[in-house]
Amino acid sequence: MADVITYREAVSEGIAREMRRDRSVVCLGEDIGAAGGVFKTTAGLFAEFGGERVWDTPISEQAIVGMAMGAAMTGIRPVAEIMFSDFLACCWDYLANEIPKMRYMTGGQVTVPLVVRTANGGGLGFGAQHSQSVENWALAVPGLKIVAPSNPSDVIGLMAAAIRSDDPVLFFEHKGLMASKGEAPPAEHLVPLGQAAVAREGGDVTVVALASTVPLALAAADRLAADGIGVEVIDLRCLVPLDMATVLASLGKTSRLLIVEENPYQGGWGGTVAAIVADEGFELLDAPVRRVASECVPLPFADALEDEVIPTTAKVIAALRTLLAY
Amino acid sequence: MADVITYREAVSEGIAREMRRDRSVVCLGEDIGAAGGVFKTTAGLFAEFGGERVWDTPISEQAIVGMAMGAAMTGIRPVAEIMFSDFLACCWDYLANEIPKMRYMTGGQVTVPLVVRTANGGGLGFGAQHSQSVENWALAVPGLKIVAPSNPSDVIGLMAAAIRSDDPVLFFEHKGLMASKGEAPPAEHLVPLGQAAVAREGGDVTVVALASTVPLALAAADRLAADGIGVEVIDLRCLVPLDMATVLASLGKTSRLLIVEENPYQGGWGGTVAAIVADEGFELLDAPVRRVASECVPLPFADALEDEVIPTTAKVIAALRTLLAY
Amino acid sequence: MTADLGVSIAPDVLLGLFEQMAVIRGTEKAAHDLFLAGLVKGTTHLAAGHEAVAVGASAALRPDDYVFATYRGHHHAMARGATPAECLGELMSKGTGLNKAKGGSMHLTKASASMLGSYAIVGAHLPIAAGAAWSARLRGTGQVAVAFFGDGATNIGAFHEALNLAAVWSLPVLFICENNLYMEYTPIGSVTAVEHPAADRAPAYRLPSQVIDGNDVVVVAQTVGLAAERARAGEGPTVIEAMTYRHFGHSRTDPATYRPDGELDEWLTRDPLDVARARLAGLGVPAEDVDAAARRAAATVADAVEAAKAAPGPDPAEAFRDVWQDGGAAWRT
Amino acid sequence: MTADLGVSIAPDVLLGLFEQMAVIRGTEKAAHDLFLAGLVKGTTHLAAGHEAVAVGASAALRPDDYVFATYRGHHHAMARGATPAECLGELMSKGTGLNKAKGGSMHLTKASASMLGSYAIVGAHLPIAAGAAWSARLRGTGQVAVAFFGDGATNIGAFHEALNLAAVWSLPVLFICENNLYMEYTPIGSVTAVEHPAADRAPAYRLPSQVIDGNDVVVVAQTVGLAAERARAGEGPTVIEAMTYRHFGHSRTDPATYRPDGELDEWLTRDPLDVARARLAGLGVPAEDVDAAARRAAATVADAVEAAKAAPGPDPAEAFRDVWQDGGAAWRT
Ligand SMILES: Cc1ncc(C[n+]2csc(CCOP(=O)(O)OP(=O)(O)O)c2C)c(N)n1
Ligand SMILES: Cc1ncc(C[n+]2csc(CCOP(=O)(O)OP(=O)(O)O)c2C)c(N)n1
Ligand SMILES: [Mg+2]
Ligand SMILES: [Mg+2]
Repeated sequence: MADVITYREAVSEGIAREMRRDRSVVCLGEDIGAAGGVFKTTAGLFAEFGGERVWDTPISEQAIVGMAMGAAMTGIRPVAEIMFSDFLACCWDYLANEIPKMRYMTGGQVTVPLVVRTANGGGLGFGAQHSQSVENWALAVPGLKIVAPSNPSDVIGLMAAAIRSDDPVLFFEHKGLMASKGEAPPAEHLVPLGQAAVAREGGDVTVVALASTVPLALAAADRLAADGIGVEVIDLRCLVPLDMATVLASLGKTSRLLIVEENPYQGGWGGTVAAIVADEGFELLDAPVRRVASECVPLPFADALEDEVIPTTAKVIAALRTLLAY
Repeated sequence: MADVITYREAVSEGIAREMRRDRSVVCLGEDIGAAGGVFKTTAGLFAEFGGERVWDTPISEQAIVGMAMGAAMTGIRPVAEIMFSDFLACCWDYLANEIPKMRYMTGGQVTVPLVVRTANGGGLGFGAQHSQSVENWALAVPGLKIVAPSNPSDVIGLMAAAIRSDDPVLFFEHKGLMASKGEAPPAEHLVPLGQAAVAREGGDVTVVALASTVPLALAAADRLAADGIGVEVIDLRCLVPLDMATVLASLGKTSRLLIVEENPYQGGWGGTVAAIVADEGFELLDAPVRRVASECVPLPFADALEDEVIPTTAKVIAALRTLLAY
Repeated sequence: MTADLGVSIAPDVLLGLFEQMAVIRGTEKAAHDLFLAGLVKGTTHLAAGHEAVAVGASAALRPDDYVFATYRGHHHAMARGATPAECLGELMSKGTGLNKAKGGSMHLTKASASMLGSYAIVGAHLPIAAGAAWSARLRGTGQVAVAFFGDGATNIGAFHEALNLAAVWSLPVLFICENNLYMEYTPIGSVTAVEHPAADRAPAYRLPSQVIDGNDVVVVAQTVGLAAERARAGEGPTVIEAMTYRHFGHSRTDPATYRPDGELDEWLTRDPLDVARARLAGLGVPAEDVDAAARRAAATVADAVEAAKAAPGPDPAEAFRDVWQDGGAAWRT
Repeated sequence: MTADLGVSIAPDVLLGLFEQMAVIRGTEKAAHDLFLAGLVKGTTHLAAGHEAVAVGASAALRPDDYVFATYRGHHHAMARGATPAECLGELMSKGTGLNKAKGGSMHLTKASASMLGSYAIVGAHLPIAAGAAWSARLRGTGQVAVAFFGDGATNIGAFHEALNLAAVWSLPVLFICENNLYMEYTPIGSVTAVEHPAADRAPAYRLPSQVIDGNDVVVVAQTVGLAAERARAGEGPTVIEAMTYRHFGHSRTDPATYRPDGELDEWLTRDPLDVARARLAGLGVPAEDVDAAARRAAATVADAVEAAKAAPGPDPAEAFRDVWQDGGAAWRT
């Protein structure tokens, strides 16, 4: 394998590593077979593993996720693709009502070890029904683990952890990051679920970010470093389990918090993080908790309008400057 | 009409008032006709308005809400019932992707004036798939107005506002409040969307509550009044529009905030409220922001277990005492 | 409807099926009474009248075949081996309940007997059952999966998606509709244009289908047996529509006033227990043997009621167990 | 497939339809070129090859009949009166765009012409169209609603729910499938057991259906006209499956390598424009009149490209308009 791979390649590589390890890992989804998926995130899997391990489905999101659930309950580890995360709405019953509750409702009799992977997020001009960041839908549902990697190495390490997890995992692959490159991790690379990464250290302010907003935060940190300001960037990696220990520890150092999330402000995960900080971290704070999130509108098509709506590096920088001036 | 009515009766009375005013108001849903609905919240409508205004549907949640949308786009004001709010997951595409985005995506060409009503919440031993508080799913989606009344008078006043609204409204009727009683409001009673009510005044601590947690908060306030503590209880009534002005004004007086919500802590609306307070209200706060929410587990069936999980008056009192002791 | 399919059932086997049905009937009646006595909370959907579908089908399946039922699923749980005491314990919120009092009446599950759950969202389990069938095929086990569902479930999207995909992939899954003529309070005929909401849709997926007498345990067993054989042979799914009737209302709060006069009485003349009795008589089984089985069933149920009543409530800590596979519920650090 | 249905179309009317199809074809080619030139962003799904379905159907409808299309909907928008300049303006993110550059290629909508939108979630608009038909019936307007959808949409739950309810309520709605043999990159035949994924499902709802030549604008117009008459007469929905083919790949990133050799060429011999030309010749319309129409169409498209290129970008404030009916986007105080 090359030393440097793209986020897109990391997805299929991450799946392939697990499929080689464990024959019970089986993929299903729309156009994921010979075509390699609409985002080419399953490229090569069909050629390597064949039609009994990589299944093309009809346009039937309920059947895709529902069947994955039934298979997961009976000895298979399915990796189901929902092409765009917006389409999770078409099978939401399985993700909200069935999969996350099965183990609990049966008093622990049944586990559902599956991964639902999906292309998430905006910035590509795909319009309001193909651009959403919908991790927050899942956050409102106890019983799902939620993963959203920001770089190729984490894609592979978290994919391994997700597929090996005996609990159901929603795995969000960000469309805007697909072409980004990073180091290819060694064999057996595994990133445990629920451990945030300190993507950059700094002493003046903490930025909590996820997936696409990690590069924005890092770019903003770079810019502020030129002014001698130390920005600590935390890449949450997962929303559940949520690594608040790392966030609160950083805040102990910086006393200032900015949360950067791509989803709309209303109902966003930043609210959950901010609420925990405003409670358990109250005494650490020297300034208001700030959030840069998307505006509370559907995502517009035109890129000029989309930029008005979603977080940008400029917005992160501006928010950091205001926060530091407090 | 009687001077005192139940919350359950208020639902059908609220709908009936609007159906009398406006012939374009039409109801559809499962078993809502002659049977009057599973919760009897449409009792009497079929008898008064007949089969051309009150339609029994098959078990087809997507068709129910999808058809309501198409009708709303073309001159009808549909009031669609989804029997239990958990089943919104079966038609989530319409509520997440279609209805809230239509007006925006078409550049204002099309409006969708509909109401989707549904029985929400737990406490009745209906188990994990019939007991959720799912307002938070909707909160993550810009473009929906979200109503959740706590008493019969508000049910009628908010129903009038919801049905007259040219924007789509999700109307959550709490199962646990159905049998509760209150004053019957006069004709033409209308409660505008987005105005919180100060359900009880007090100077020591602010409690923000919604629907089922309003009576819990009021009961806790009663108890603390005996100790000379003034608890201000704010009934949000709506999550969108969210009346933060009332919350922040109260906080200006009390400097202490407790949020009580029935949904799980993770991803709950309390996070959005807490985040706004931790930002815009930061200087008002004399103590950490606290939340009493449901535990982050599916709702268990047994009432003894359900009590462990959802907010109770005892939990609210305990949280208030800790907060006041800070 | 199909008549006898010529697969014979031995008299003693049939007597066993009769006793199983009697146990289920007795347990449903007990659940009803316990509800009225305030000892069962929440809601229940009793299956009295549907026993032959569950018992007949189970008799025709392998013990490791998977079964998926609806919120009206007590009969399926018991037919697959859940004891009346476990079921009543669950309904009565006892720590001894089948699901540790965390599921309730609508979610009875006995995974150790391959009874993989009762599902309270109409139609949701059809794709899940298809997934279990897919899994069986992937693992090469020869298992079959069976989804039982109501007539009302045939109009929801998941039904369509499951039947199509199961057909295209030729999965070993049986779709068994318990057509009891009603959804909650609305007749299925008023919301479906075809006469047989399940069977008449099968051709849309190029699937074979049969409409059968769901109150005759022998017919059910024979039909399901042949369909399971087909499925195991790789010939794909079958849709079976079993005509039956529920003796109680939809759920405990439903007096079922929407039924036309006489309809229940007419169906009571075809009570599955009486149909089985008649079959037993036809096979020469003495009435006293049948009565003895009925008495054994009654005793089983009475013991179960006592056991469930005597059982302790759930450990409060159970509320925080088993969200995750590690046994816990932690969602953050 | 049905042949000519004996409803005659006047030569000048047909020439008009030919010109409309030529305008659509030209606009689709322009969109393709503008994409390659980097002037169209995001994604587009071109309908070149499908023109006869849109134009034929529209010709058979009343101006106030409702039309609902998919993300592959440029042809429907234009057939219902959206101008090429408005459409290209939208694709090119211009303030003059049909949806003010807030919808994009997948959401073309012209409400003033009763073209009530293009929907990017497969199958979602079928219930919505049924709802518009229900509304027409409630208001007694005699309007019909038409949902156009792809072959791939026939396996999603919303299809099933919409057809059932529309049938049971006997709504004035037409379900018109544009069967172009493929979903994105996967042939429909590999995920559907019946030959005609729409038409062969109609009997499951007791609906009439027809499979027609979707490349013959006359056949489409005749078929849709008769079905619309039926619907207006209160006789309920019809399922029409129009066989056609897309000339480009699924979307701009798709080279369509999954198609067997020669398949495209074969379909190109049945290009809807050529089929219409042949029909016009048969009706005695001189070739020069047809060429003149083609030239007019080309000029219309060229003008539209220039107009769209020259148009200003959207007002940034537009991002915060029209979430709500009051024109704004405020969600809190
Ligand atoms: C998706 C969904 N919609 C509605 C309900 C409410 N509901 C529960 S049972 C029922 C009727 C089901 O009828 P049928 O499928 O015929 O089964 P039966 O109760 O007759 O056994 C309804 C509407 C539900 N549980 N799930
Ligand atoms: C619910 C849903 N699933 C998947 C997709 C992604 N998708 C877009 S177009 C398409 C293929 C649709 O095929 P078909 O219905 O035949 O229409 P065509 O593109 O051939 O016109 C798919 C899978 C989607 N938009 N919506
Ligand atoms: Mg039924
Ligand atoms: Mg197609």
